[in-house]
Amino acid sequence: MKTQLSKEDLLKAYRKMREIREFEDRLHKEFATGTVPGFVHLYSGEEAVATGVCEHLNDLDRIASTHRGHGHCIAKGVDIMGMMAEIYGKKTGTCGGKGGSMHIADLDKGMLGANGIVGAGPPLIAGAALASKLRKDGSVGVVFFGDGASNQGTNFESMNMAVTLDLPMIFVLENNGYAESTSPNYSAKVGTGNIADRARGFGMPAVTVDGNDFFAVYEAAGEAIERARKGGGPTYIECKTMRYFGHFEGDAQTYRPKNEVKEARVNDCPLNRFVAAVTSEGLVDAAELEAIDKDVLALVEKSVQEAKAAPQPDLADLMTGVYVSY
Amino acid sequence: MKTQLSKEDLLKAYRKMREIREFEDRLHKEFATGTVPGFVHLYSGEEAVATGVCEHLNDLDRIASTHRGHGHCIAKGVDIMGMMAEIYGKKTGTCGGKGGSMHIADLDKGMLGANGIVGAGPPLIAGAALASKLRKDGSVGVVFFGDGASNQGTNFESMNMAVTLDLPMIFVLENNGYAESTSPNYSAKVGTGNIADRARGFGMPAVTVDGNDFFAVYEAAGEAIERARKGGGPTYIECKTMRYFGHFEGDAQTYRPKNEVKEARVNDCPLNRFVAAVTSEGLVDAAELEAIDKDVLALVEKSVQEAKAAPQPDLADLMTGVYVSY
Amino acid sequence: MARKIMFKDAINEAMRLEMERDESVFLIGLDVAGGAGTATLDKERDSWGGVLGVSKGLYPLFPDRVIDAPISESAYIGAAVGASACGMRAIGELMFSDFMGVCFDQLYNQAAKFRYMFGGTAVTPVTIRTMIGAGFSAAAQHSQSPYSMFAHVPGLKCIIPSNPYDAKGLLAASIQDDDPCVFFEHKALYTMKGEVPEEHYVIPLGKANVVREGNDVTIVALGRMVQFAEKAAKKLAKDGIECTIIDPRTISPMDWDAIYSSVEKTGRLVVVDESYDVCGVASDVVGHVTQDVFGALKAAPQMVTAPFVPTPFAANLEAAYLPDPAKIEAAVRKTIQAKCAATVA
Amino acid sequence: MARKIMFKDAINEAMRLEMERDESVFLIGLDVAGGAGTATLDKERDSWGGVLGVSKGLYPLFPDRVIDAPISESAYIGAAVGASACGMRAIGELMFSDFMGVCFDQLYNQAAKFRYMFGGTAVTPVTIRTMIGAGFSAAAQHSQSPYSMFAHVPGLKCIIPSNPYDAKGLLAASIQDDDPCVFFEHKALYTMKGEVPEEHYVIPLGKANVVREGNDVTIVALGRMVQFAEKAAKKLAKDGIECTIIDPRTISPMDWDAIYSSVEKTGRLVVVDESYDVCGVASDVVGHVTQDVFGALKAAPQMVTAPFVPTPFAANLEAAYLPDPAKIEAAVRKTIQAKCAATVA
Ligand SMILES: Cc1ncc(C[n+]2csc(CCOP(=O)(O)OP(=O)(O)O)c2C)c(N)n1
Ligand SMILES: Cc1ncc(C[n+]2csc(CCOP(=O)(O)OP(=O)(O)O)c2C)c(N)n1
Ligand SMILES: [Mg+2]
Ligand SMILES: [Mg+2]
Repeated sequence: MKTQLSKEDLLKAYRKMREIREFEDRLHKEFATGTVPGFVHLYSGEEAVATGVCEHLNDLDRIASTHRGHGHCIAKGVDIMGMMAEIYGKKTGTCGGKGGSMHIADLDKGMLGANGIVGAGPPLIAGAALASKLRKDGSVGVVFFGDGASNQGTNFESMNMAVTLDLPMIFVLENNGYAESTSPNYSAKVGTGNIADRARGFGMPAVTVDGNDFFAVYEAAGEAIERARKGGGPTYIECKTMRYFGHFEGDAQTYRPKNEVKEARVNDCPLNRFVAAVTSEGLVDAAELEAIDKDVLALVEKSVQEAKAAPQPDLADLMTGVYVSY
Repeated sequence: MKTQLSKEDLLKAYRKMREIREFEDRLHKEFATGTVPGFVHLYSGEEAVATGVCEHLNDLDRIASTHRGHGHCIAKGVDIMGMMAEIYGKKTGTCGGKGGSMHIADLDKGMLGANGIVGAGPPLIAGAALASKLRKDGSVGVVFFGDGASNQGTNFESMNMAVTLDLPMIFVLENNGYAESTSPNYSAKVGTGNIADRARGFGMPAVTVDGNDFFAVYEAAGEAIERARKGGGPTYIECKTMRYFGHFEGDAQTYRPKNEVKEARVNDCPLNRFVAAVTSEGLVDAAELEAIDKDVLALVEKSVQEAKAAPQPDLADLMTGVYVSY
Repeated sequence: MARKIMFKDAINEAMRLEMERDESVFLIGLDVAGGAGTATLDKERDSWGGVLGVSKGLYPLFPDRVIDAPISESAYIGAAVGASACGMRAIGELMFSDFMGVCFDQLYNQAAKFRYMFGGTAVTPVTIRTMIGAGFSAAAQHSQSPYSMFAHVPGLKCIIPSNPYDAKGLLAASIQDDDPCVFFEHKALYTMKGEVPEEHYVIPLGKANVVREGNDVTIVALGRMVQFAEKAAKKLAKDGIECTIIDPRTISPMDWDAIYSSVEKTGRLVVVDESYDVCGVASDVVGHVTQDVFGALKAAPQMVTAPFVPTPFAANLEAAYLPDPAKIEAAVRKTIQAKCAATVA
Repeated sequence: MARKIMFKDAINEAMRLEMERDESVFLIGLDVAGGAGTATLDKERDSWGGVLGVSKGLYPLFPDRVIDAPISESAYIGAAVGASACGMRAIGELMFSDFMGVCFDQLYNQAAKFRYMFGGTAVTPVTIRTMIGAGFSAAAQHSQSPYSMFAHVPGLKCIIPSNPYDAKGLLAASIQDDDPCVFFEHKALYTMKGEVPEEHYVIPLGKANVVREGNDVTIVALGRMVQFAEKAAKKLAKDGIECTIIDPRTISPMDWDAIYSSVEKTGRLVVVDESYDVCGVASDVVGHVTQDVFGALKAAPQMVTAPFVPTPFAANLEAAYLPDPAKIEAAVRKTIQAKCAATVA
């Protein structure tokens, strides 16, 4: 699979993953200083999932995201400057400061929104996929959701309906081992430990992959998306991964083994694994990757500076954008 | 299995099934005369399911039912006179005439109510089962629901939660081939045709049985209920059966093959099959069953006469029974 | 004289015309074609056409765009929302509005809020059609009119037609409207006949209909209650009491101008709503009128609503539960007899 | 002087005392113990104790009765209802009231209606605890106060405490109450400190608290708005304008006696609610006061509410969105300055 990707593709994928990591790690630091408002859920550690899937998508393809949405946004091509400004609640933000971290959306990019309601995405993407099917435009819908969200009724209903209506829809389960403080070992006792088992019961192909391996995700997603584009219906992809920070910023993470993240950062980091894979096979030069790192660092730095300096929304904005007429 | 049942048990089970059949067939006739108010959904044809399950239950065990609830009520021991009066909207009805066909309940009998909301029962019975578990009283909860209801999010959520919390709960799916006019071949494309497959995906034992065979249902239910009583958690039982009348009274059933019911009544009637099984093996005398038929006919006749003659609720009842205080 | 058709046929016609005019319009719901997965549903013939036959005949015309859903309201109502956020104009049929409780999130947190949360960029032209109303011995879970809960949500529009003509024009307007619309159909009106032009037309959302004009009392009545108000008004007219009847047609947005200017003329107000007064449309209208045109009021406004109890099953209780012309008449008389005891500060 | 503790600790204490007193009381919700299925949750130690730590420490005391649920609100809120219909007294925690849309049916069609539908036989003593309120930059889906939708439902009781003392006493009363209660906790009040006796006590549901007495204007304020009203009242008192502040504490049932008798004294009314006026508590109170004690009104009542838009994220917009003491003060002054233009019929 690796070798099916051009060097350009590899560099592009790496850049996305680095952007996500840098964006989130920086927000973590900024949050600690007390300048970032609201509830912030970071995606660090899960980069291979969003990127491995979204590298197959174009702007006509739709995704729906979650409370932990920054990674999906970046992977789907939402502007980083706008995102950072949005998270700071500024007029220059993607949503003019009215949405914040949990509601970043960019419909032109096919990004139907982060979402504050666990399990809200699957029905919405079923709708996006139904629209594709009716228009016969070959686009697909992808919904990202967590192990916790996998227990929400909306999710099950949408799985069944996607099969029933033969929708071009992909369910991407980000099993990061926790829903807030609760483990899927408790909340989704499927027996095998693979939540994807449930999807097969609904009559849909389902796989479980190493979500920290960009190439594994890329391959599974590619197959599913191709099938969906050709009218082959929905697929469920479970990606086993890990979040590096707390559920939200400020979470003391008392429910976690002490060294879990530390060890994962060393042994199982999706970016490190990507770097090792592509450099060991000589597909990409380490120096090129480092250049990207530098670029991204500068970009994120700039986004924070500009976000901080940007103006707040006008007070008149309070009363606009409710209906099309006001 | 048959032989594990005493003659007394067999006669009791038969009486229940006959009561259900007679009650429903009579309502069908009465409805046609225009004297029965509201939406009425009849259970004729599905008698072996409610009876095969409820013969294992006592008043401490709880069941939740559906819009098609008369059979479950009778099987669980709700008074037939009160039920008929309720369906006629009379003061002497089980609910004083305030509930009607879709809301018959008798909490003392462990009957948590018919329900107008498809899929409302599973969470409620999960609660009943949780109560049993906390009290350690050895009781179980049983939820009946249809093939259509099997697609409701509440149902899936409850299946998962029953596994998670190890609840003494039994899911009884009455797959009668239609949800209003929609077939489960369309709305629940599980592949094998057995909706019970989904339950296994959730990590729960699941079986599919011939729902027109009292003994098959009785056996599967017995096993599941015994396991649940012993702390072995939930089970899913799919019963393939058929409804003999329309979705509701007044349904022209344009979606049904012409002879479907006619043939089933001849070849696959749960009562006929029961009679054949017990008489051919000489367990029960045909005459004893006929005596029951006569009894039941008289009982149902009486229930209709009394229901018709009974007074309407007092107008003052309009404002009572909302809260405990009024 | 124009053709007379039933309320439900007017709704059917509005859907048909919109689907003809605009390829992005589709209908999804339970049994809206009917018979899916059975031998009888072919592309020439639907079966049920919805539980009460409202969409009958549409499936053969638009076999791809009349879609039966599994009983999974969150999924299919949410899909109607999602598809509409992606350029379609979905009509989602929530059979009975009583079922809102299994799918409300997709309407009140998703459809209603997209535009605002996303900084004014989203357009979600979804229409939800759903039945309301008591009077059929359908008891507590199939007789409700929970529109005030929807009206409480900024971002949704709420439409309540009271006759066949309005039903057709308002539904067309809802489907064409770029905001999420919830269209409440009173099941007791389905067989009401009225004049309905065959051609396409729209009735603008947010404009009340003044059904009758009179100088003594303003009656604001919703949906089926409009007929009852008319009966009461006719009776009162015999005693020389002349009522204005306002049918708001949409309760969100509410046409306050029409209501306020009428109350400014009559000084008296009766609101008739078959739902509850508690946090409902009746107290909403009285509350806003009082805040905004207090000086015009000559007497205490009156609310004629269902009492604060679930809908009972028994026919006699249900009749007592519902507002009726006699109750409306009594409320009007009360506003006329009352002397304003307000003292000037 | 009595012990001062925080609002959230008062809630924790009420739950603990009820669980000690009554074996049938249990708590079910998301992460209410916290850490389920992880290595860290043992019977001696919970992890989170709820998303904001409100139930911290209860799991070690009652390991069988503090139950973490999967993220399946319909299932576990429904289970709280079902268990309560079977002799338990469940406390179901719906983390944010904003999430009502995924499980509302189990409350409004099930818990609320059992007793009536079943002819007065059912008893369903379930209590749902849930967070409300804006002010945390939590945006449109985590800042709502949708209690008027619950208040619209006969069969539910709705409780909104405004201080730690009331929180403890009202929650105890809710748990002991035999009807389904929905208990709305304003997240901005969680860290508010106040005097709370250590012993068990209850505050009866349905009784308003008169927070302050004054002869000029009646202010009805809910939850967090009570503090804001007090600030405004203090300011106004300096100008000789004396306000009565009524905290209804429960909005269903509403203590109309307390409100009506105050308005009969003052003749002026301001209602402060951080939710919407449209079909909300504010218009409900104004509507009912006007219908029932119209003669006492000396001026147009005023509503101070959020504008009819979703809760915005940006801090400056959110501040502008919320009612505040200045807006309350202005509304009070408006009722004072207004001359009653009502003419006697
Ligand atoms: C309907 C609903 N219920 C509960 C919550 C609160 N909540 C937000 S995120 C979360 C955990 C989600 O876990 P998971 O789906 O595994 O996603 P992760 O946070 O691990 O990415 C919960 C319970 C919510 N936002 N919406
Ligand atoms: C939430 C909800 N959605 C839809 C309905 C309307 N409805 C009532 S019964 C029914 C079909 C149920 O089919 P199934 O579960 O197979 O039960 P059956 O009627 O076959 O016994 C439908 C759609 C409802 N009552 N509640
Ligand atoms: Mg997770
Ligand atoms: Mg069925």
